[in-house]
Amino acid sequence: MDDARLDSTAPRRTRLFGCGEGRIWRSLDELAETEEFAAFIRREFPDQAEVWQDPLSRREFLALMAASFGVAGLTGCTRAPDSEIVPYVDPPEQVVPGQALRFATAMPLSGYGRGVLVESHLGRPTKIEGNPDHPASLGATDAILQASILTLYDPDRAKEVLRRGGTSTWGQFVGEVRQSVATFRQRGGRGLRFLTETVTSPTLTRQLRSLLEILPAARWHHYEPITQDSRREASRKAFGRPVNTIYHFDRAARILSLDADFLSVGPASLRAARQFIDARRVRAPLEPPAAGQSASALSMNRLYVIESSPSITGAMADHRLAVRSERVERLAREIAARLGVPIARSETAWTPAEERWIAALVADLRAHPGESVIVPGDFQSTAVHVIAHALNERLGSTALTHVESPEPLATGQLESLSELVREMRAGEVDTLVLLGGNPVLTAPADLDFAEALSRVNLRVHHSLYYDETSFLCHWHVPDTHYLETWSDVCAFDGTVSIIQPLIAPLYGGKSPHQILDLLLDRPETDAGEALREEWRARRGGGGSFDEFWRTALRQGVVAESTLPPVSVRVDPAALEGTAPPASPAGADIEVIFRPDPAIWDGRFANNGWLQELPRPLTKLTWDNAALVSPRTARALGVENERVVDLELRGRTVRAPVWVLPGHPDGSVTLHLGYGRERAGRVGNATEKRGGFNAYRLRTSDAMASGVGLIVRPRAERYRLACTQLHQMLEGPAEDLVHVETIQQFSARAARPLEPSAEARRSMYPEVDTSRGHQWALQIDINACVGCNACVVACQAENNIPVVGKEQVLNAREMHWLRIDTYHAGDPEEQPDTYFEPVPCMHCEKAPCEFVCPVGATTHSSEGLNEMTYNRCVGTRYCSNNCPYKVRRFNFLQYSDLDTPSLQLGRNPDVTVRSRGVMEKCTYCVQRIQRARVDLEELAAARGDAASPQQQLEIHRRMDDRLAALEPACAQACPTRAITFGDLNWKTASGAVSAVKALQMQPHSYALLAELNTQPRTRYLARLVHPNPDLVDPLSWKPGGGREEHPGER
Amino acid sequence: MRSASRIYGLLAEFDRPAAVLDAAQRARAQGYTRMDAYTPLPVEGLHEAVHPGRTRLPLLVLLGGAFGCAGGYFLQWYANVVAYPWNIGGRPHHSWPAFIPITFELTVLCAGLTAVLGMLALNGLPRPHHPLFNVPRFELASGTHFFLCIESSDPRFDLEETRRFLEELGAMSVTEVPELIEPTEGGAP
Amino acid sequence: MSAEERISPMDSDAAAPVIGPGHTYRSVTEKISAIVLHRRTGRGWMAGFALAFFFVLVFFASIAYVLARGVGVWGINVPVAWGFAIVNFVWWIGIGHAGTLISAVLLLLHQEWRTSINRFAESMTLFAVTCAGIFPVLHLGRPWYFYWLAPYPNVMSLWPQFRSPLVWDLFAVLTYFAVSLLFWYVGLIPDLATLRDVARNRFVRVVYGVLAMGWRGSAVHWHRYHVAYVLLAGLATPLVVSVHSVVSLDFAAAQIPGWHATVFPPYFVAGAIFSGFSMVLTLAIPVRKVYGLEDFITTRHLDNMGKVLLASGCIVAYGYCLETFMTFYSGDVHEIAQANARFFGPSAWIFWSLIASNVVIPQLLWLRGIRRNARNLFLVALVINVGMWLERYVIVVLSLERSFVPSEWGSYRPTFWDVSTLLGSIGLFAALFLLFIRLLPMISAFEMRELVASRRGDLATESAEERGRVHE
Amino acid sequence: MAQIFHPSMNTLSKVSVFGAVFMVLAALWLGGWIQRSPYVTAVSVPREQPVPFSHEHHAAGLGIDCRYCHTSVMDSAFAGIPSTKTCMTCHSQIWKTADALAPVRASWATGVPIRWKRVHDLPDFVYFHHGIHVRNGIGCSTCHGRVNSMPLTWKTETLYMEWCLECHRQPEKFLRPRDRVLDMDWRPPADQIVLGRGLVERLGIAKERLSDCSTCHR
Repeated sequence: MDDARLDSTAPRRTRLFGCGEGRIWRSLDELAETEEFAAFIRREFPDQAEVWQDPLSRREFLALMAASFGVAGLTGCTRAPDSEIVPYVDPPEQVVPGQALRFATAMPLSGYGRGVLVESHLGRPTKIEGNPDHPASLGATDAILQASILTLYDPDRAKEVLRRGGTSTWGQFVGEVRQSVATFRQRGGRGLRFLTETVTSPTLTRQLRSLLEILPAARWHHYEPITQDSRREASRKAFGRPVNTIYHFDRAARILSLDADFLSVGPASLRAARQFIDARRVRAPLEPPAAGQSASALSMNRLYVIESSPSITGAMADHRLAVRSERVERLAREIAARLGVPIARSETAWTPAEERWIAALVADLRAHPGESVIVPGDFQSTAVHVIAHALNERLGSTALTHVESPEPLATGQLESLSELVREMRAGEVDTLVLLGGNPVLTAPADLDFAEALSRVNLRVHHSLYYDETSFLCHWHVPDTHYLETWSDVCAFDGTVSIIQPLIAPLYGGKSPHQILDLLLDRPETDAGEALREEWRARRGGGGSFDEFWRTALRQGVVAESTLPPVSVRVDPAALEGTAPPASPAGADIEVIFRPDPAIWDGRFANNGWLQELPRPLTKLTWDNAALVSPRTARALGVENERVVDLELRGRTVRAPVWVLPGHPDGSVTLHLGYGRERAGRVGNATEKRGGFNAYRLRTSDAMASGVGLIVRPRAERYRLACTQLHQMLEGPAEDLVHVETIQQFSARAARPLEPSAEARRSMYPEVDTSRGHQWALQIDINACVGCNACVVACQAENNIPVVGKEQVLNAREMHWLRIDTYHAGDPEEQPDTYFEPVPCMHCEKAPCEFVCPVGATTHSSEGLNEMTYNRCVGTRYCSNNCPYKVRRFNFLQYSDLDTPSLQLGRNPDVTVRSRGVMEKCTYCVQRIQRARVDLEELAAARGDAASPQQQLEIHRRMDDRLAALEPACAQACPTRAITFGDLNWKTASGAVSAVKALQMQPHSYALLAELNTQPRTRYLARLVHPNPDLVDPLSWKPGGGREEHPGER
Repeated sequence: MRSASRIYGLLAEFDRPAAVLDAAQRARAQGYTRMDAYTPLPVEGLHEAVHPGRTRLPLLVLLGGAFGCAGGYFLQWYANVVAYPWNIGGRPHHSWPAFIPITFELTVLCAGLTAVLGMLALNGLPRPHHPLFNVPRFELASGTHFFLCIESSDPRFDLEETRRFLEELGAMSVTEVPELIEPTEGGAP
Repeated sequence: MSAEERISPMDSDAAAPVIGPGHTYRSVTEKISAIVLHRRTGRGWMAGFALAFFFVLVFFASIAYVLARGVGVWGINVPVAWGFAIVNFVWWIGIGHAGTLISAVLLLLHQEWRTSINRFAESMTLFAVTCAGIFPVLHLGRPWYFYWLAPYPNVMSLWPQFRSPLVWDLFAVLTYFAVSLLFWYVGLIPDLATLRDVARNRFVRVVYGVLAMGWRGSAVHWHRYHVAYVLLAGLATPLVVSVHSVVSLDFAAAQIPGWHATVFPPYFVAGAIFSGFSMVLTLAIPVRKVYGLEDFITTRHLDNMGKVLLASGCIVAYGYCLETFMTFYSGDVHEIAQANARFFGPSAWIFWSLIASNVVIPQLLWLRGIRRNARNLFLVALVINVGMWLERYVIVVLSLERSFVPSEWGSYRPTFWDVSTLLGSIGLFAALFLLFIRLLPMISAFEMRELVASRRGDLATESAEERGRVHE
Repeated sequence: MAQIFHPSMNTLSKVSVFGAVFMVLAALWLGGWIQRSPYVTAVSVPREQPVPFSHEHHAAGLGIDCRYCHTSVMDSAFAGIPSTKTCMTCHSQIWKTADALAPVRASWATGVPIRWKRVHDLPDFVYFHHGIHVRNGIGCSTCHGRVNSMPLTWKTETLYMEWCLECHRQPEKFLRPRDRVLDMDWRPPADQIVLGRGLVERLGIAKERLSDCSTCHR
């Protein structure tokens, strides 16, 4: 892995600062050596935890000795240590100790914002939820949103202003900047350049623009490694103006994705997932189906996916075609041409299977004009986007609209960066201010940004971490986390959210607004000032500003800021312009670059939750890998964990191989963002983990994919930490995931999937569950897109520790909720893929309970399988006897009890588990308890209520409270695949609870029903909607549709 | 310490188990009642000769076992049904089949303890100090030789006559067993 | 081998004697007590003890480390949450079964050949159970709370959960240890008295005197002693059966494939006897050689123990067959998948080497030549010891590696600390045993005297059968 | 051979063998006794505080309502400890110079909070919600004793699990009408059980739930 970083930047640094400065970089490296190693030993992040060095475990050791002798040990607790209570001196309003507050804000990622509600305990943000009022969230979150709370408390974030790597202060920085600003004013800003990531913040835009007015010769460039250039360029070409295309999947009956992973990538992915799944929900009427009951009553959209690298969107497809990236455009042209779009098709010989596939698709699309939509992928060429626009127009699709792009800069980002680099080389750049971003890592390799950077006299970097770029800059100013600062940001549709701080900057970070104010020679204020000013100006008169401001903050969106749809027409010239791509030599291998599903472009590399998050499909943690199809692996003579040298355009990296069923043959997928050198203690690549830096292969002519990769297998192997080694849906596993077509479903809608209650009668007397609340969870695997949001949400809510790669390698990961991923069909061909989230089943007849010798796991009167940590002695018998293996054990002291900043972020309502105790999903019992407090109050009120009307009213309020009671996983889920509730509850209108209604569905089933554990967690079968022209819907079976999936060539 | 002023009894020594058995039976026939035999190995029938009667030990063991059985079951019933009735995997609170193993184990444990402690108690053990140990040759009683001791507390005991009687039984030797009197108990007559 | 030579002229069909000819009360008594009192501590003993003690230290070090860092230092994980610790526990408990069996069952069956080996076996039982008892506590995530398994009134007003086989274990193992200890000690009392009287050194006399409790061999005492001893034997016999049955329930009561089998209790008991006897042989044969006890532990003993070994081995083999049969007969997909994983999976070699050492090799014992040749018998016994450990490994670990949900299938790799705790416990066992043979009579002297008496017809009540043997 | 042992050894040995059982039992009993003794529980041991605050004076003497200082006791998990500001509302007027109050004034001046010693401290794995207890009619004095007669505050209950369970198993024995929860002199009436049953009924308290583990441990 290592010589993937052959040219260590250290020598370059000497060149930068001259020999005089040599001391600095040497000391820096020493710092890197010593401190980071010390950190490993200090276990501030749990990987390679050396608990023996950990003072805590020594204390424990003595404690246990004391406990095992000594009479006081008899009850397991000695004299309680004296503790203190420290009240406020002057309490802030609305803060009630012991009660959480929620604030609305938004998280910007690649420029676009998603609205969130943040839970705060005594001023400490602890949990992030989606903002239902925000168009890009709709109340949902994804893994990255959930995990961003950990970045806030990350002890590795930049903590001080650094000058040439040496400690400095904000004050000194201000001083120096004010001087240079003065000089720039005289020069009209010549030689001054700004480099930002994608910006949509109105305030930041205004600040930059006004700065450029003062300094006309200064320039503003932007660059984002996961860029949407093809979208930008295509909209310019096709429509002549920069627009954002918004897809409304709830209106689409037929969807064709041209290599678009719209369910997980992009600023609107959460909304897309919600709408897409809502159009796939199928429910049998609760009363026995009428005679006329048929598939027509059960409608569902159909998704065709053509993709060059397996994605969760592909996994949800009814028909999936995995092809090399370069073939996508040719397929697109073929389809467009057949649908009557005037466009040159490329000479390609389609296999009979492909031919059938295309024909069926075209017929299906033609049959559904208006309600079909074609979605082009960000990682495809401009041409594909143009074609998609043309097709949608041709089909008169009503499932999409266009809005003005909220981005201030219309130029392509690669173009913008290349120009900046050219200027830097030409020595035209005297001062470069980098606001965010990490171009030294992420810029295309052929630009050699670092080298160009060394020709700039003054380099200022402003970012969260002291990263690869900061290392090469004279000044580094710590940025603020979005939960620490004032700002604003646009959603994909232009809706603006105000970003408000929930906590003062933990590490003295400064927001970009403050830096620009500084450059604008304005008095130093907190960013809030700049923001309010901007919005006073934008809003003009009418009504009280404070009112407007408060509403905007409370709702998390600025009223009426959503951009109106614009009508655009495709310029025919755009179609003529594009020429069919030359088909490359078939033999050589194609490389595909994708953002990592968890750490994105690498900016989240130091986030332990994301690092340890099993990636969708691969289930890998802590590393990236060279993903190849089984057939390609065989052709190359490599297998899992084999290390290979990858060479593209003369650049080489060394990577371990991971074989991924469903990957197109003849190509290799590399995830970006790994192999970091200065990410932090968690993210830095070491001998044992941290992956390889795929950016080193990525060139400006191969940003998303490129042909001509050379793969050279090596002798050695590299261990990859995968959390699910057996993924084939066969043998004993077959019944774990029920999949059927909606035709099959409606054919047997009345017949349940399970043996009758009679057949499942237990030898033990039934427990009376007719009284009180009886909690249950229903997971709709038809709605689960496997995005992992629930997994991280659970981790955040329940203080679940990160254990590190070494422990994951030994199958000791702690996630209470895992997403099992199964492949059906021949892995060599294109197998189907299914996701199945597995939390604790909370069995009525729980096998874990009766084996516990101390009664640490018991059954509550409300059907919860309770795990009482403080009673647990750690026999692990319960885990052995759990058929679902959902229990997790603290084999070592995993929870970090020493790092103060991490303790701030913990959920105070959940015990932090110590070494040696078992833990598992609790249905978020702390939330149930919180709800119960309210419900009991209401119940008492209802008891007192005089009139039936009042009682009914209170009953409704109880309904609402119950509806609001969700475990973290359900709350986070973008597709509402998880439903929680009370089986006994009757609403004011006399209806049963949502979860009860789902459990009565004919396709509701329990895992391993034959064991008769009678789980409270149940599943709804996955339903598919195949094209009858391609496969008979009634004889269809999982993986059986294989022959309809043509292999590559 | 003071020399033996009171006699515990007369100790006759034999070299074969059969001999001591024979002697004991003859002594009993003679009307001696307070006597005991000491042998390095259990000799069948000897105890009837020296001290007829059956031991109460089996009864004690039975009682001990019964106590363990009842107590064991009660313990579990009380703990899981009365004290803190948990719902454990939908099992009844009173899961009697699950209570059997421990009930059994406790039965055996209590019975076993009773057997051993009872045996010791009835035998008056531990008793590290005993007048017989005053006789130097008595140390052979745990190794190679067989002894019969007629105690002075026997109504028919008469130092001379009994000695003669024992010698007639063919004892290898007959020795007086002195009983020591603690100085604190004041002088003997 | 001198014993063999001595008996070889006799026609081999007649049973060899259970004690060499020409022994008197004195010779027996002196020979046995001399080993303890007069014989100088041999170099071999010293070397052996030094080695054993080194492993004892390894054991303590490992325990300290496990307590300090947590059971995570072992290879266990999810799904394989039980590893070496439990394997060792079951193995040692199994070994600990020969003692009580030989003492109690054979006593009730009037097998007089037990006399010269029962002390051995009982002591070995105690030490094995001691080793076994350490692991369940050590394997806890929070060992310092082990006493929560015991019922006692506390300020939490909480009690153990008596449906759990682990609580049954606690009671079974403690009871077994207590009863075995009593049995062993009661058996020792007369011999302690002997040592007390034979010893010359005052300190030694005091020590043995205290332990002997003033035993003086009174006929009345002997009577009660005998009654108590027989009663204990009667109690210990069902106990010995129950203990390993309860241990087997740790698995049989659980529901995962490979554990949930009704055949477990009987075949665990058979396995226990199997491993117990093999361990007795592993110890007795060398000791017999070193201390020249060939005429106390004669070829007759080896022969008989070989036969018991063979018998119990066959029962165990039957257990394996039945388990496999039931697996496929049940038609349970999970059970069948489990079986296939065992036979052909990545760890199949473990399973097959277990079959080799527990089923195939013991068949050699059909040959008298093997049974009556100390060296061969010793080797077979060694193999069986290993095989029985492997059996427990297969049951515990291999079953856990493949449970119901394939997504959670896993594998288990032992770490250094797994191995060190196992070796350490063996060291502890060896050390205790060496101390025993140095400090206590390893053969029951008074029972040997009974043998002598019956051979010499010294007893007034001697049966024709005994007189018959006298005239060999 | 001479005797090895002195006659007294007979008694000694008998006692040591047959008395062992009783010694073990005695040790266990002693353990339990210590565990429940004030040494461990700190019951009725007044706690020294940085400021010698007297509930007796403020609550009984001046008749200040509990909720004046413990603001969130009715509806939050945490009863709330008065901020320095709360103290200063009065003590900026009265006892302005009292030495005893110097720490309060210092805290107000410097903004450094006062560090009170905890009197009622539950383990971190116990989740206790004041609000729900008070609202359902568990009086202050039921758990805290007659605080209004305490010059320095002390515990009147062990706060052991066994103690919690007394009430969680039979709430009817302890419940009072909601309007009497602050009543320090409340004595259970003769018909407490009847009253209690009525309250349990009316408040819809699911008794079986009260001894579920997750009611207090998560």
